[in-house]
Amino acid sequence: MESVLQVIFSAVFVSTILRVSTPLILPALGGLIAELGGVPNIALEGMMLTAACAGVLVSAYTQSEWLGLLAGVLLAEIMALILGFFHLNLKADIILVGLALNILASGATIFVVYLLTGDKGSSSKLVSLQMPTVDIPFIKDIPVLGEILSGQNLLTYVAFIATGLVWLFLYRTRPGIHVRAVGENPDAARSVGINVTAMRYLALLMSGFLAALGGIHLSMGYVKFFQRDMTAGRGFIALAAVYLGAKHPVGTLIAAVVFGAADALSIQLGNLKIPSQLVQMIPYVVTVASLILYAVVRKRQAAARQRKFQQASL
Amino acid sequence: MIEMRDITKVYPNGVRANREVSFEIKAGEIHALVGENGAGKSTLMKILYGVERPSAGQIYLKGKPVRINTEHEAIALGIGMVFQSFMLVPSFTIAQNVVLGNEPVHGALLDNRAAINATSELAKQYGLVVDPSAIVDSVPVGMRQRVEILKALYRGADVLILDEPTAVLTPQETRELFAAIRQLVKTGKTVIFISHKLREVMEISNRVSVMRDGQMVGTVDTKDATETSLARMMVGREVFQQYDKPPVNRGAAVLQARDLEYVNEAGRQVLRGVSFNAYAGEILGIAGVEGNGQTELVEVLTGLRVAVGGTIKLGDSDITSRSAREVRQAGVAHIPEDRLNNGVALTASIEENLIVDRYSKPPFSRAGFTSLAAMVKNGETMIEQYAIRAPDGALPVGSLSGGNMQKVVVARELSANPQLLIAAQPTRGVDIGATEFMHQQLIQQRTNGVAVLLISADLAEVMALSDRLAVMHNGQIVAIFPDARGLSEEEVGLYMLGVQLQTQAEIEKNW
Amino acid sequence: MVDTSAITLSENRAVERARIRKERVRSSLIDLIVTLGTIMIALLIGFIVTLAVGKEPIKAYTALLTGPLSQVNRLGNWIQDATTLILIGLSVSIAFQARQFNLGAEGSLLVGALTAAVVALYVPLPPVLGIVVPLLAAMTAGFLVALIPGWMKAYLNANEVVSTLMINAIIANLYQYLLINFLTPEGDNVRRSALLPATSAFPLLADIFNANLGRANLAIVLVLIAVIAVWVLMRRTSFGYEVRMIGANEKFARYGGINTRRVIMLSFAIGGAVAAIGGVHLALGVHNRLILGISAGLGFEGIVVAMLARNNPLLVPITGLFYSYLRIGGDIMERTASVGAEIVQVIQAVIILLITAQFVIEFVRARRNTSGTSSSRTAAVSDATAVPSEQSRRNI
Amino acid sequence: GAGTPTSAPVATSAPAAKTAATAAPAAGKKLRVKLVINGTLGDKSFFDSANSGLDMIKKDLAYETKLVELSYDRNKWEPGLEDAAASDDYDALVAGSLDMGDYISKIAPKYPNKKFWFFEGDVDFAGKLGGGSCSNKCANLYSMYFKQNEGSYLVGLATGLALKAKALKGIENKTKVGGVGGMDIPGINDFFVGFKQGLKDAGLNPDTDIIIQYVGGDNPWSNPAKGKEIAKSMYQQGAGVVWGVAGGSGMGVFEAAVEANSYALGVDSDQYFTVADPKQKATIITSMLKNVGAGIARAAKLDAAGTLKYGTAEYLGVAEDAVGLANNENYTKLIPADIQAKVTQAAQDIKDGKIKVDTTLK
Ligand SMILES: Nc1ncnc2c1ncn2[C@@H]1O[C@H](COP(=O)(O)OP(=O)(O)OP(=O)(O)O)[C@@H](O)[C@H]1O
Ligand SMILES: Nc1ncnc2c1ncn2[C@@H]1O[C@H](COP(=O)(O)OP(=O)(O)OP(=O)(O)O)[C@@H](O)[C@H]1O
Ligand SMILES: [Mg+2]
Ligand SMILES: [Mg+2]
Repeated sequence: MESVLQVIFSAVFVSTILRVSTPLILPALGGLIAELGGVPNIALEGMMLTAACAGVLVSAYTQSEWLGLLAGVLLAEIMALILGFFHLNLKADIILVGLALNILASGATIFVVYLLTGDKGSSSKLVSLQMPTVDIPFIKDIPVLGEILSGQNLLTYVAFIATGLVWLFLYRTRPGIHVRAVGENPDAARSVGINVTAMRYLALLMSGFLAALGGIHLSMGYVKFFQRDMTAGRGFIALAAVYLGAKHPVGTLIAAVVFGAADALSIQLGNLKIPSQLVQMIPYVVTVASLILYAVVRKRQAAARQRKFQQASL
Repeated sequence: MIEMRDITKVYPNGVRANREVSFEIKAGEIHALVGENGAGKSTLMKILYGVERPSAGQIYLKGKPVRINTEHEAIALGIGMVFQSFMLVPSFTIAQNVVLGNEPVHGALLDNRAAINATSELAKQYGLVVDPSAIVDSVPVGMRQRVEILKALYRGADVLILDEPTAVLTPQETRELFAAIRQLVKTGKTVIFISHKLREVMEISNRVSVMRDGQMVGTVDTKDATETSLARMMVGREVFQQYDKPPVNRGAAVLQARDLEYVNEAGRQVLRGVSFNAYAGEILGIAGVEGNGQTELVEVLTGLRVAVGGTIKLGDSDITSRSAREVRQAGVAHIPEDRLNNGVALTASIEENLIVDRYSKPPFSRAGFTSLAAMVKNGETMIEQYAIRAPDGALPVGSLSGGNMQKVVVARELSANPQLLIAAQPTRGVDIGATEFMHQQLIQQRTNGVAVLLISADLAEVMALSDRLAVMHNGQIVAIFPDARGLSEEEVGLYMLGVQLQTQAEIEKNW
Repeated sequence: MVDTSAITLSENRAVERARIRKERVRSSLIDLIVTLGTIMIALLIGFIVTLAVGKEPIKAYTALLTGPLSQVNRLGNWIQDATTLILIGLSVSIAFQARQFNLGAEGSLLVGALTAAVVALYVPLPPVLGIVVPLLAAMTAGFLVALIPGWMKAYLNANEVVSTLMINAIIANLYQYLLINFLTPEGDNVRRSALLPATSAFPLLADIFNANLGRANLAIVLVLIAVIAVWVLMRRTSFGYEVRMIGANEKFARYGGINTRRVIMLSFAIGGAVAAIGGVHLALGVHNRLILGISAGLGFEGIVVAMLARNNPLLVPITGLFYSYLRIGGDIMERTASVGAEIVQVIQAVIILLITAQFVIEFVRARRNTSGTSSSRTAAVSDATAVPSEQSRRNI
Repeated sequence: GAGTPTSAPVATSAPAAKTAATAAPAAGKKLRVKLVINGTLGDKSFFDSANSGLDMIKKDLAYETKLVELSYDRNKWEPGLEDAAASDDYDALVAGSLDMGDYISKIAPKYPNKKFWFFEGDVDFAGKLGGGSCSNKCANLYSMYFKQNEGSYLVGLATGLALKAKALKGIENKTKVGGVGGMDIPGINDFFVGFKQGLKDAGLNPDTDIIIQYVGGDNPWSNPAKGKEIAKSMYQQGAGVVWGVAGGSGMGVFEAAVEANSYALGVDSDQYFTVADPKQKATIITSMLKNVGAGIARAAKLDAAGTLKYGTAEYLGVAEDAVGLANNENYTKLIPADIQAKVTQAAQDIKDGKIKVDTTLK
């Protein structure tokens, strides 16, 4: 008990949160870009899973973590293209296509692992690699801060840097602002010569890229092998983080970290007599409550505008 | 400068929106394009702007044949267009909207400062006052309009197409817009100006082209035309068509609207103390430029929106804030202005569409269970009675032509045997034959003792049908004429524009 | 003159109508053929994938295609699986008809199982009532739980995909929490509830037919009732009309006086009640107790079933049986040839992709239209169908 | 066989079944043995170990063997077992685990001419469940338990002594030991009871020096990420050695051990040999061998000799060599010889009944 509390209030716990949040932040940013582009990406989960699997397999066979990363990204991008093709070109409903891709990813990854290793559950017969951890010079020697900030997996740093880059992309670059325009008012975008379909493909591809990084972190950072369905709903939590974060990169980052902290906490609280199920529920309850709160506040604001008029006219 | 020759456009649904239309624009002129709803004006302009591809015909720019396949190509050729409905991204700033698609960059990043500077410079140059760093969502309609024009100018448009820019503007805003247009022409731009308001056309344009029914009727110099002559060209016959109406037999006040106020979600006040009565056996016309609160008035009256203030009485019962169903059950029928979005469900069958207001009542429903037989029979009857050209009531409404879709709506609403019939833009986009039919039905209803409220942007229509005529401007009733006969269009027009107002007493006298 | 024209008009109409009726039969026939074709293509892709395994692909595929019928117990297994799937498919089809992407069936199913089992365990009940009371309790619970996302969508305009997924996760955790901490009997080495009283167990088909039909049970009667009830609800009641009109055009429904918010909310809730029956089947029929992981993603499988049936309640049993056949066949393939469930997942995904895209159907239609005369009409109709779906997509 | 529906009478009289089961195995007849696992191979413990028993049977008795994997979806387990039992391609069916106990109790009586060998789960011999469960007193079913508490005791003793002696390189200053369980259930706690007793006998304080935590959740046996996270937290709390008793989730413990430069223990099979990564191998001091495979092979041999006790459950422990401690090259390298000797002596004491190990089962 005491030792648990010590851990919770330690620098190490903060670094745990960063680690646990990484595979939520990255796909959440991906989900954000797609959402803002008007193409909600339900297939984040499947893209993560596929990338996680491809990364492990390729890194095991080539003994290069970078080739593993590349393979994971490529496969997730292929899924993004399929999603785009079916939705944007064949006019299929994007939610249903997303669900189908998730089913496909779950089945296909197990199948491929089985084909290659004979095991259905996991890739534990293979020796796969990990993305490198990074020791930041100077900072790593600072007592508390060093423990938190240094020695994390490369992709953890990438996740935080990516938040800034995604913000920069969405608000400060031409393609980014076009993606947002296309998501908000496709007709307006089209009328000034923006190629709506191309921008939506771009949004999906970026979404796939970030989801892939999240998946790679799971199987080549967090742990070092692939396990069937190892994403365990993280893609959907990431999606929730997008809405909870008010569809803004920083908000999304914060929401993802909150989810990560709840998860990390549930691991630590497992030692106390608080049932893990109740702790694991926290992020979902927070999401539902926030959805309700957000809607109520907006309604209030609209009503207030009308009331303000009434008072003014009296 | 630009010549469109023998343009034909057939939409995928078979509508021939343009038929061998030829149209020529001279550099530096203000060229007005007029015609009834659905005449094909917007289609022709969309072809010029690359939004739609012509089925046949050729466009020439400075004598050279060009193909304009996308907006992008049109922009490159110096053509800009401001659409009938705004094409802005609400959460972006004005400057961002202006430069959208062609943003100034500094390296790989956007240069917001440059965007703001460019916007203010353009704004200053043409006298189009905007606040470049304001969010579009929070600025008034007039400013949005200016943003649209700035957008086109920013792209280097030499030819600017304005599709009904004044429909949503107040007179002041319109005046400002006209000043800006004149400024534009002074700097060498060419403007194509689409409007239903002939007065505006006369005021601003050098030449006028008139379209009717997908064809170009002709082009005249404005100085040689009058509003009446243009109107005749537009409609193809004498404008004031007289219907044989039996004399009014006015009954009790069926509808009493008092001091209705409405503020939309954006916080804009759309209705300002609207009061009037509708009487049994009488057609009350409401004339007005679109966007002056008519849409909201109808929706408030029919229970689709809740008034912020005021009361609505139907007979003796108060129906303020009642739901759409309760209002209907109280005896109000409603022909909506936006037929496609509100009046029908395209994928549902004709039969199903015909019972949306009565499906829960016998004989269509008993104890919650619906009767297919009753629905089919009702469909049959309606198809016969209202001469809906449909072979089978089980067909989806989406397979009908616009006029027949409208007949489905009219059949449903009239057969509800209402006390009050609210008809909003009942003949918009409907062919002459169906229009005639619609008009006769309205008169029939009125003669049978129904109170009819007719809202139309088509001045000829309201004036021909109404017994009493009210005029709406800027969310207010600015005039009520006890007898619509003998009024001239000019007279009514002055009220529509808000140039002239009746006193409160005059209006109340005619409630 | 008036008379003759009237006669010819109505004669013409009769002829025209006959033509159209024939056309419609043909068109639905084509739909059917195309759907079957889509399934064939998906199966073919699955076969190619199986071939890639190399190890006895023919045997594996034979197991997939004929497995469920090869032994009585497998037949029973198929019936049992289809029972749940059909119920979930029906549940999903209701909100889908209102164009609501309600993914909450999974949660309602868990709540249904939980409620039914708790009532059966703690309320002593005589035979028959031992089933009826837990069933009604479960349906009520499923209804209430689904009311939440329904209310959030209808009145707060909160995205239903997110809310239903989140609520599913909450329920899954709650289910586990209650099962582990309160329902597992002292001293049981497995985390599961006590066995339910015999009065609360659906009679097994195995006992009735004296054949080894495994866990298939009389809950199949509930399926029959539910199919008819949902069909009647959707096609023969005012509520069904309201749901369908909202699905066709929500603005139109509002304009017509339908209380769209209430109906949307109820469409979620009624779906929840139906999904709860699926949970009752699992708790009272299949396992006779609560176990961990009782649902295993059935909610999502129900979406596929409903979609394949184009949300038509009468087609749901057919697509449910078909889809379940594939699932059970996949299990058998897995057991006999070591490839299975995951291949079936791949086939499922391919089927959904092909069917959502509908490009085959459009393609066939387009070809017919260019040769036929009714091109503008059908084009207009398909234009029309494109409108609401675009709208519904924006809502998400 | 496909196409031949097996219709087995549901209710058979118990005596008839008994004679059938005991009479059937004519000595020397080559049986067809089918193993049904309610998971998949590759867990590097329970199921892989059972599968190795199948290999032994094939090798030693030249029986025909067959494996059926039911995967981890619980809804497939009962029908899968039923299906395996219903197809007439076997003489003896092997299955195990707590979850399958009820199912096998129900199914065995339906096939009185077949033999069922069951491990590590509660068979309803008394027929308490009703509905035909063990209606023949399961007279054709043999059940075995493994006294994992005894093996766990040895592992705990070895670990504790080594820790006290500061014999393990790199963790000389660590005083604690962790245990990651799949779920908080008696079957898993039986491991930890023995483990704790061994640690206590080595001089550790069972109240302060031993941290036990469970993976739990939807997927307690195949959630390696969570297993790893828990192990990491234990190492941070001062544990030098962590033991994962959580199926596939335990794989995460080895990774955590590598990252913490500390040690881990294996379970069920000798995981020093089943783990592929050399760095991870090096962390595994020893494994608690629960030799399910050997137990199955033993049952086959006893059956062949006609001495297998059908209709009862047997408890196999150190005395039967069914459980124990993995004595491999890494163990001998990491553990000083004197400690090794003490552990060997303890094993002998258990066999002789001089040491009694607590249990949570029964
Ligand atoms: N995208 C489209 N698909 C099919 N038909 C269309 C489409 N756009 C317009 N139409 C039809 O083409 C005809 C001409 O429409 P258009 O918009 O050009 O008229 P307009 O003269 O601009 O009318 P208004 O004054 O109402 O704006 C109408 O019958 C309209 O219904
Ligand atoms: N789908 C609906 N079904 C039934 N009544 C509705 C529906 N939508 C709105 N209403 C009712 O119509 C009235 C006004 O609707 P309107 O759309 O103007 O409201 P709103 O302010 O946009 O909606 P909200 O309540 O979400 O802010 C309100 O009384 C509202 O409750
Ligand atoms: Mg127009
Ligand atoms: Mg209007």
